[in-house]
Amino acid sequence: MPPEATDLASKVDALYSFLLWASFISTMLVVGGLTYFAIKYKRTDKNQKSAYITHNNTLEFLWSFIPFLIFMGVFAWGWVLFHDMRNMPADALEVAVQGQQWDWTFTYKNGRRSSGEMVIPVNQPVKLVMASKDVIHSFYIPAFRLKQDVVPGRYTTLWFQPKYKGEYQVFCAEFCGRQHSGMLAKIKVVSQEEFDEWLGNDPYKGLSMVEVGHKVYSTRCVICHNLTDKKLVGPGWKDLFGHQVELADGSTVVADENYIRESILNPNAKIVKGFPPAMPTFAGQLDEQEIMGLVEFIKTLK
Amino acid sequence: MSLKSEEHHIIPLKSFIGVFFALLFLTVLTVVAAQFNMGEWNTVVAMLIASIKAFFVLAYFMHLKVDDKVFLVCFLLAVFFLIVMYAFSVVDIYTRVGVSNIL
Amino acid sequence: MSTSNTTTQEYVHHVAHHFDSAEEEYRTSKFGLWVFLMTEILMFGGLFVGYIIFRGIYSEAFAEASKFLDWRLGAINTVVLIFSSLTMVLSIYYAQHNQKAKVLLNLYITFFCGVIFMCIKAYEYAHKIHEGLLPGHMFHYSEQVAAHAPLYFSFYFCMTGMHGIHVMVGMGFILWLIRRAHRGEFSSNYFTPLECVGLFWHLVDLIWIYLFPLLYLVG
Amino acid sequence: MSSAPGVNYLNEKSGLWSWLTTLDHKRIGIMYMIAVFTFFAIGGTFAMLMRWELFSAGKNIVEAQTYNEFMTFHGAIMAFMVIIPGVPAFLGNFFLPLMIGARDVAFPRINLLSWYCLIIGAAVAFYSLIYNGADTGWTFYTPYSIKTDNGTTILVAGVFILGFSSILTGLNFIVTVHKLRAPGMTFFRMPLFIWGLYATAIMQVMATPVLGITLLLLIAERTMGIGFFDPTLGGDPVLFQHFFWFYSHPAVYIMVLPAMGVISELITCYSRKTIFGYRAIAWSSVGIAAVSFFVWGHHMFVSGESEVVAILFSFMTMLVGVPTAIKVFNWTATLYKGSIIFNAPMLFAMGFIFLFTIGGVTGIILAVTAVDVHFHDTYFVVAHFHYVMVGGTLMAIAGGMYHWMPKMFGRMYNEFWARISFVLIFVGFNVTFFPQFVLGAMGMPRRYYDYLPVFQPLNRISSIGAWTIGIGFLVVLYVILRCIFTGEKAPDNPWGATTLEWQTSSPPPHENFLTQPVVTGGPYEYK
Repeated sequence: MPPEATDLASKVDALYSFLLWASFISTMLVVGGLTYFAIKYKRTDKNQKSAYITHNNTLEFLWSFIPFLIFMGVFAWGWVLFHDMRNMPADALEVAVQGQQWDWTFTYKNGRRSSGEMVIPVNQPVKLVMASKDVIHSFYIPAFRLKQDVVPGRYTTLWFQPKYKGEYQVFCAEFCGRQHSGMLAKIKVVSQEEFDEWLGNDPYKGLSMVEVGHKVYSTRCVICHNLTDKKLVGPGWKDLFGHQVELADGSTVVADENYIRESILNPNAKIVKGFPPAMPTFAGQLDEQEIMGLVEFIKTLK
Repeated sequence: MSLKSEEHHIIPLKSFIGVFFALLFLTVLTVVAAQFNMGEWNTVVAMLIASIKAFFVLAYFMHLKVDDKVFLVCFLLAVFFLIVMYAFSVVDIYTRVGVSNIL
Repeated sequence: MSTSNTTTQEYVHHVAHHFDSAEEEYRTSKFGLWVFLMTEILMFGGLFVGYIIFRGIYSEAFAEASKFLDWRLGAINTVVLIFSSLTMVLSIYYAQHNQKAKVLLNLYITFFCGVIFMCIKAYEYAHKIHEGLLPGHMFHYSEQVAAHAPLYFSFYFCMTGMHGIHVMVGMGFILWLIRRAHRGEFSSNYFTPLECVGLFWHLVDLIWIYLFPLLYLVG
Repeated sequence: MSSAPGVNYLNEKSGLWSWLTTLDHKRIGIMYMIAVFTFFAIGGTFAMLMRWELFSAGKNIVEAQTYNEFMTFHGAIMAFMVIIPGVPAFLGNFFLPLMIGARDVAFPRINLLSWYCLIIGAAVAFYSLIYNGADTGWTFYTPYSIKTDNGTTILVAGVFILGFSSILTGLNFIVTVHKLRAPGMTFFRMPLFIWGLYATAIMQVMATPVLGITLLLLIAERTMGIGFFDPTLGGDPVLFQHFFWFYSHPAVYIMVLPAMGVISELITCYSRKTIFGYRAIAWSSVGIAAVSFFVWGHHMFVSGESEVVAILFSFMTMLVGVPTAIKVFNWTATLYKGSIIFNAPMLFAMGFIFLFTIGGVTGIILAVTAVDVHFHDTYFVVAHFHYVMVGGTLMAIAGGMYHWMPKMFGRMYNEFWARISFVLIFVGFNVTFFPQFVLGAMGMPRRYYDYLPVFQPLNRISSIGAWTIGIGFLVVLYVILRCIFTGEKAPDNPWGATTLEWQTSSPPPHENFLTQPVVTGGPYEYK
């Protein structure tokens, strides 16, 4: 099990280890009994008679009631922890999480947006309000022992309070299509000061247009597009700019700034030949600076 | 050996006619009941009347009254599991938004 | 042995080899059919559960959408189906009393009621398709309607469509019964197919009895 | 009409047409065997391909899209075409009438119709492979199953037809058990295999129609966009999960209950001892069938269902765990003071108990809400249900196959190779799926085409184990073929069992019993 990073995780681990031990003991009881009886009562000669025992009420009652008690105990213990998981603290730091086919985007109260990586302060409850743009995803953090499906059409919530600084892996746990296994993200838990400083600054401060484009590519587009000319999900970007592109409806068009810009904001308008219309729209998610950065970045790919 | 010979009880003709008129009356009743706006109660009343009609169709037209009880058990099992499916799904949907504190 | 007045030679039903008696075959067939009715109830039940859940969530949209339905046609259809249930039961009753002519008469009436029911349904569907009150994405009604009205019509078309298919299948079976009745196969000794198709037809009527108030008489 | 000596159900008529239009439950059972084993081979190949792809991180042999199709078809074929029809339709069809002293099932023509539903449904489902595949997983969760534009509609239509095969078999068994038992055979003198099939038949008949309507609505959703499960139109995807799992949890008990019935037969026959707690096992079969309709929500603890109903489902799942535990304890107690022999069926039965116990206890771990939040949709769940399905049902099919082959084909199987097949399957199974418990605990999600390098070593072990299972089942196939064609003549009752099917000739005549058997005592009177 990955090291637990929240108090709740350590409680879940305690319950899990009890369950593990109880399972191990009961399996050993059954398997031990099985092998012992098998060895002891092996058939010695052809017509060896066996005892005629049909049932034993007290024994049968015991091995029904005792498992029942254990199950009820474990159920109640689970209930207590489950209630803590679902009881959202009132004063938590709220982060809006948006799941979209094959990447995660995090938006903070002050409008700061970051994709693929969420930075949060240590020892403070954080509440995620999650929504999905297309299909069901599931925000899963093994280190916090937490998971919550992100259902399109409504909000689902999840809360945790990390107690150690560090970087924790996030998976998508509900099958959501081609790149389901690539839909990963990171949670960086930092000190309060670092967090305030990170929250305030502009992510692209001091970066040139091409570097901004490269940063946007590495967080949003890398899932489906290669920098070579090889196809991944979408077409590769090598010497794309300024060259003829053949579209699905047979016509060809020059890949200039407007073509790239339109493909970002309204991808289904011009679909390249041989590709499914699988690209979601990024309208409203990339601001003007990021789109211009992407265009510059693509220009450099010769 | 003919089926009729053993005590296979056959429902008399006039009870079929009686059930038919009862069903007609109940249909009219349910239509009339729908005119008054009783809010939430409309559905309950409509379902009640429909269930009475269903009882008549089941008991007389489908001979459940005279046949052996296994058929009735079949029908009740089917309806019971439907209610279970409905109950658990509805409990889920109506307790979803606000988390009621159950501890 | 009862003599049946009209048939030339007495139709003797051949009991399958794995049954001990005609009585056992009769009871087994009816038991099998009741288990089948169980599956029908559960299948329609799924639709009813879905409908009641969504009516609970979007009650005002469903109430407004149900105004487009003409409850009078629904009421006529209910009466038609109840009457056809009566004639179906009578056909069994007369078969048990070896009156072949009356069996045929009632079967024809039942079939004819089925035809009337389907015609009224076809008229209602044509009216809705013309108006554009179609399910889900295909909904293109002229004026503005409540947000989730198309969902109501999805349920309307799914439930009445599924029920309509079952009415047509029932009518097919009644034609099969009419053909066998013409050949004089049904008598007090053997009327199992009549009773089985009868049970199926009554179930179809039973489902409509619940469909009518739920869809037509909403709030 | 009683057969002349030497004429049995196999050689009384010959030619393909006599098989394809047979109404004899034994021949239909054999035809189900051939169909189920073929589908198992196909589903197994998909499993081998998946394990090959997962041998190491990154792309091995196929793209992500193709892997997702492997995963979908492995799940759909194994669930709907192998394990659900497996024991009831193959072993059940053949032996239910024999074990209750009947001449045939209640509705032979419907029995043949359910075989054709299986074949037509499978043909439609496989056509979707050619059309352009389906990649939604065997659970078809919306709205992804609505949005993906490939052969999913055809696969869903195929599974819809397969559902009828299951319903009709269940209907046939319920009526047969109620109406056609031999004189003197009360409900509590029926063999426990029949109790398992009876409880399964109730679930087949009560749960499968709901899957039928759910799949029909999904097809309507994909073709006409009716919007029940599509959030853009106000529908609720979680409601689809409720409808789907209302069927699918009883379905997993449809898969395992008949297997438990087979194990009860094997344990009592090969320890030559009366079963311990006959009534407890019989009642727990029916108990599991009843409670299985109340527990489906434990598949959806994190899907967005409310906390109240999650607790309710967790409580009901604990209840359904108790009868399962009772059964395992009763089997173990049956061995006490028996006279046990370790031929292949008994090895498979004991293998079943070992693997099914691990499957059961991990099921309880998953039933606890707080722990399931971590384990849901990870490889822990994959390991759990493979322990219960492969370790349970497939071991029971292999064990039942070996146990009853003398009766079905009138020939003995080769004991040595049968034990080799057990060892290969048992070892291969544990090597494949025990590491997956650890992978799940480490947090590797399910249905992943590519995984982080930290998961690679355990995935390699698992892949090696998977191919061992593959070899093991090839050996089983070798033993079966060798037994059918060159096995030596089998006596009527090679194992000295006491249930009715061993009192007729092997292979049995067309009408099962030359003289109608009368039952005087319980099914397992080993005095």
